[in-house]
Amino acid sequence: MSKIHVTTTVNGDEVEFLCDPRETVLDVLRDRLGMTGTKEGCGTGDCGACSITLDGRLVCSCLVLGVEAEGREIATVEGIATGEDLHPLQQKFIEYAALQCGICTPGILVATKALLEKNPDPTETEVRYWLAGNLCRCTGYDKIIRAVMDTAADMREAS
Amino acid sequence: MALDNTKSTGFTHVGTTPDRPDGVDKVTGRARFGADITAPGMLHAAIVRSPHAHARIKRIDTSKAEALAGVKGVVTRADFATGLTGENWNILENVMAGDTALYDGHAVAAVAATSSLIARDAAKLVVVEYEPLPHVTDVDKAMAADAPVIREGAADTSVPKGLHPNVVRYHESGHGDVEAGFAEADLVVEDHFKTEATHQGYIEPHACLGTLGGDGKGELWCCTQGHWNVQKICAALLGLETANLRVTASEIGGGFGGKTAVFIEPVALALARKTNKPVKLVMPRADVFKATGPTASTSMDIKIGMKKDGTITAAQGTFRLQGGAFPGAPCEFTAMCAFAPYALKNVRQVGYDVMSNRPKQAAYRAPGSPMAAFAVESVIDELCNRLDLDPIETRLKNASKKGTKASFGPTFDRIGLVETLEAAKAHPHYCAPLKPGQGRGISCGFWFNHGGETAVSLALSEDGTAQLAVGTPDIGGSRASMALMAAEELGIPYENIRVTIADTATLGYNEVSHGSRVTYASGLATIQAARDAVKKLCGRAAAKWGIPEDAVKWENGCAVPSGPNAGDFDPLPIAEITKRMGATGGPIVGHFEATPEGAGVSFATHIVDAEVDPETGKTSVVRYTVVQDAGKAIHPTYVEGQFQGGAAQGIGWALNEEYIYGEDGRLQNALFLDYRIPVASDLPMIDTVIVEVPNPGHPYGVRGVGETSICPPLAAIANAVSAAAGVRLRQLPMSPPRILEALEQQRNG
Amino acid sequence: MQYHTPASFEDAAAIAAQADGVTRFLAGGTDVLVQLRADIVTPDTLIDIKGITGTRDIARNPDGSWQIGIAVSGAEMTEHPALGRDWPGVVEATDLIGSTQVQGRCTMVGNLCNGSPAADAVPAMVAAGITVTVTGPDGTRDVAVEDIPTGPGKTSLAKGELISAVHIPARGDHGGDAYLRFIPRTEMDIAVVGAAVNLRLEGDTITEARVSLGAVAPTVLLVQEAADAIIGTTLDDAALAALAQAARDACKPIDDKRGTIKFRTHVVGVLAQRAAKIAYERAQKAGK
Amino acid sequence: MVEVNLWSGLRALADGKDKVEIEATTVGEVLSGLVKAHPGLQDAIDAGVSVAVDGRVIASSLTEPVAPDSEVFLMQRLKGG
Repeated sequence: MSKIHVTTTVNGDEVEFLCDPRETVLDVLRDRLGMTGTKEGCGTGDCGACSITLDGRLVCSCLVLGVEAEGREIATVEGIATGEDLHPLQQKFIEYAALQCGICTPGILVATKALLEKNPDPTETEVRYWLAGNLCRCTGYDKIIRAVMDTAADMREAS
Repeated sequence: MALDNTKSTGFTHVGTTPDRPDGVDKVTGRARFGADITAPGMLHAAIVRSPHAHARIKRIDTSKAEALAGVKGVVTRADFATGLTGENWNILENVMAGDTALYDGHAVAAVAATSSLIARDAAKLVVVEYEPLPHVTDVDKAMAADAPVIREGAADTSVPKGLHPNVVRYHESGHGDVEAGFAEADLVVEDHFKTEATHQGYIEPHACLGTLGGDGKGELWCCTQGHWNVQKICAALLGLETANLRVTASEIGGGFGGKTAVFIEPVALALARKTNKPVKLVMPRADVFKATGPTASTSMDIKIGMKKDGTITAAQGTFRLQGGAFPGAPCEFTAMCAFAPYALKNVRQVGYDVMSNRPKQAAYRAPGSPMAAFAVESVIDELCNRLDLDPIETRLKNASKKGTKASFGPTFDRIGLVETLEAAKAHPHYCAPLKPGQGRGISCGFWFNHGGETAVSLALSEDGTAQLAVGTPDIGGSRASMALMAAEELGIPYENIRVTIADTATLGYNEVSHGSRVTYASGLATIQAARDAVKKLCGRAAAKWGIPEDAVKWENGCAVPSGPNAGDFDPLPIAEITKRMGATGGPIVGHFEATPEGAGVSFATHIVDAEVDPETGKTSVVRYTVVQDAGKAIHPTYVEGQFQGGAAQGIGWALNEEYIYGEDGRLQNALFLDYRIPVASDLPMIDTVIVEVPNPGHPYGVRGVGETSICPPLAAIANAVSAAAGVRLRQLPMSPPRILEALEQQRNG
Repeated sequence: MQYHTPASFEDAAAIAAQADGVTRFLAGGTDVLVQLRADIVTPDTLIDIKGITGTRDIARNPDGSWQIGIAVSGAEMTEHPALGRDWPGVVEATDLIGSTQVQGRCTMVGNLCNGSPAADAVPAMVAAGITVTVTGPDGTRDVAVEDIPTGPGKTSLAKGELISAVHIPARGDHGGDAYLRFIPRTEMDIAVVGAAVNLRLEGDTITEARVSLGAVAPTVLLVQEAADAIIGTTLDDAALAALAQAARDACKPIDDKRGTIKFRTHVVGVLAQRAAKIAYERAQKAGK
Repeated sequence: MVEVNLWSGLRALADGKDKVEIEATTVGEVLSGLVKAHPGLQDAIDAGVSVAVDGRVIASSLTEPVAPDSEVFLMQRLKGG
């Protein structure tokens, strides 16, 4: 099966890969680029564990083909921290126990970072609906929502 | 075991809430879960599954698949061990079908290829010729005289004569005279209840990577709740020597009981053996729903008698559990948990384990207990309503306490049910005003908890830090709890303890992370191992000082003379001892290898407010409070997390989650799209109250907390719906069509 | 699977016309990729059309009507305040498709061409009177949205044809639209029932109305009887009752894993009433 | 002698009794004594049992002590999720 050459940007770095047109960005990230921080929970866009941003827009990487990434900018969980410095959301998630098993955490962090960039002062309801596509089976969401609300407040104060 | 030296107050570390040791890994994407493991030259595998609910497998033709470029091997049942018996045979039969496919999604063959796309393509080229057989998926229908027989001879000796061959186990227990008790009652309520199967719904699909050479030596990496169990079962299913298979647990993306079982690991190993290459196998989500353990579905009859003052005079329950095409539905737990919250003179419970053409049920958080609580607590609510009694006062009046003869037989030691009820009664939620259309429900719940085989090792480093190796996979932050307990005993900072989940080659056998046992049993083991290390540290100090070992005690991370008579020496810090340990007797390692048997039972009381839209039948949970006895909360934030998570899963079970089978016996909702677990916008904040009634069987009083939290929500929500809409739902899920139907029936009288 | 990125709709149509086997057009991909992954449909030819100029644009014409590019995502529509002021029902309906993540990719046209009777955007599009331009090997034609779906998963598009533009009528004075759906959760479900109402007022009286229902028949329905039930009324209780009855009479639902005939028939009336009230209120506030 | 309480489902396998007197000082002796007295109990015990001694549920350890006045209940083996 013929493969297609793709050049794209992941977390600011230019990368190239060959992929089958049936492969998704999720497949490419995990299997071709070795970036396993982005998780697969369902493969059908129902769980949000594979959330990334594509040209700044929050999407499920399982619902984007690898070939569609040509010339685009991808951001994943691996790019959230700056070197050793965690993003305030990452710090707050640890502090608030906003994760138990941690499998949904990369997707939720990518999604909430996108939310706070768009809306620095969301209501609890807005956070809950924004994250409705990120399934978490462990926490009941309580501590996740609190961590996001509190991070947003801290970031507003800091800016 | 003797628990001298117990401690309930004056903690330095226990009860604080530091960041978890694996926190940074988990928020940066660095943590390696099951599907994140790779090996050079590895192949990818895909499993061929039956599209039939029940069918004889007449022929499997793998030639086309094998001919596809990139395919390196295909396995069927012929590639596994023969001559297995008992549960090992059941597991093998479930992992790879023999001559009959027993449910939609039953594995029949597997393919390994150079890429996952090729493996998937090849799986479609495996030709399986089936002869469909009659099927049954409903528990009541599976017990009926005309039901197709799933497998003759599967019943054990517990089953009374005359029952259908699909009834494979039977439980009966209780005490007193229930008929006499019902005769004493002022009101007897008897009702029938049904619950559908639900899935544990962990977000991480099962995944593993295995190698297995012709020398019979293998390695396996997988996401599991217990890798020693995986080792044992894989060795049996593949005919290996157990010690020759080393299993390492990856990080685990949720389990809730569903990853206590083995599904794909033996398949990956069989393919690895056949191809002589590492084989990675990751389950697609649809396969997770179709072929890994949902919980049992149930059909239940409950009868309870009560006096006008609220005293329960007798209780009786019949619990029929469908657990798929194999024995194992936890009918005895359903029966034994059902009436455990209440001190009853007369009680009788009967359980049936029933086979059907569904996947083999697996444990799910307090297996069997939530369904029982749904039925029993609904009937108690109904009695309270009709007798105009307060639901908490009534439960308090009948509550089990220390000295109560439990419904399942023994006498309770110290337990915390009364304390949870009192705390619920005192909580502002219980008397908060409700809006029109809203109703409040409460329910109690019970789970036994478990100890189990446990081995840990605590090795001190030269700089006085400690490496703690435990064998129970960390599913919700247990590394933090272990480190807190080790820090407490060693008197060193929490950060100085590195906790690792060791592989099967490193420690003795550890039972799976189940039964809410990790903080209890691995915690107890950690404390004892630390005490063992401390004893050795004190010995080194004693030798240095030239005084007897028992003249040295351990305080704040230092050896000190035990009293003025022991001598006058400056405190000797841990790092001073470990720095010279090589020259003073060798490495210092604390151990624990035993089976702790003092897991304390746990009770909870939940309060929930629900709102029902009378025009659409849709229920919203608007306020939720969990009150539960934790014995002693080691890391209170993580205890709260267990309370909240159990409540959320219970809410899903109550309102939306269910296995939906078509007339053809095929599962219709094997995606998260239609297997509807709660999403963030479905839930309110979940308030928690941690009650601490110490467990006499743990040095700090810990009771497991992971499971009890899922027991009360089903009934609590049913009771809230009843209060909000005036209709009682006796079948789960309480879906909008069912509620609307109930409302209509009520209107029509 | 062959993957193509044509530069024009004409090229796309030509590729599709000449292709053998199963062809799918790719814009947002939120249905195409799910079907690919779930082994429901594996296309032999996949034609990615979002590189075509103009497909990401939202434009208001001088007459107040709108042209929406076929690859405009739900999120982009929601972020367009003027579009949302004119056609809140259409925008909200599109916004109900899937999660935030799906919103980043899904399109109205994809929702339409997937052919699901439960598609959230489609009843609102039908009620709004939206038309689409279809480009094929023999040129273009304009088609009303309600004429595109012909059954579950089926459309009236011929081989080689694809939708190349979406036209939303001018809102005009004193108009309002709304779409509501019923799902068991608060998000992430497929509609069990959907109802869209678009109407115009003169004073307090409804002078024009279109009522469209989703998930209650093999295709999304445009129900004239339901519109007639409220035209000429002030949406009083009698009109609302007649609306609900007309909606219930028009629907031909099935029993499936998501709902029952009885439930859908009842709830479609409830939602038609609730959507009509919202549309009416919006029309009252719309002014001009 | 220790009085061992059986769950009532076992009565049929223990000659109709739900209490059996066994000479035993450990959980292991309780179980072996039961099988000796009532061989019909072998399968049920092999299938996995826990023994509650004075309210404490012993899931596995055969070495746990049992006193003559201990309250002893046989239960089906506990596990969990």
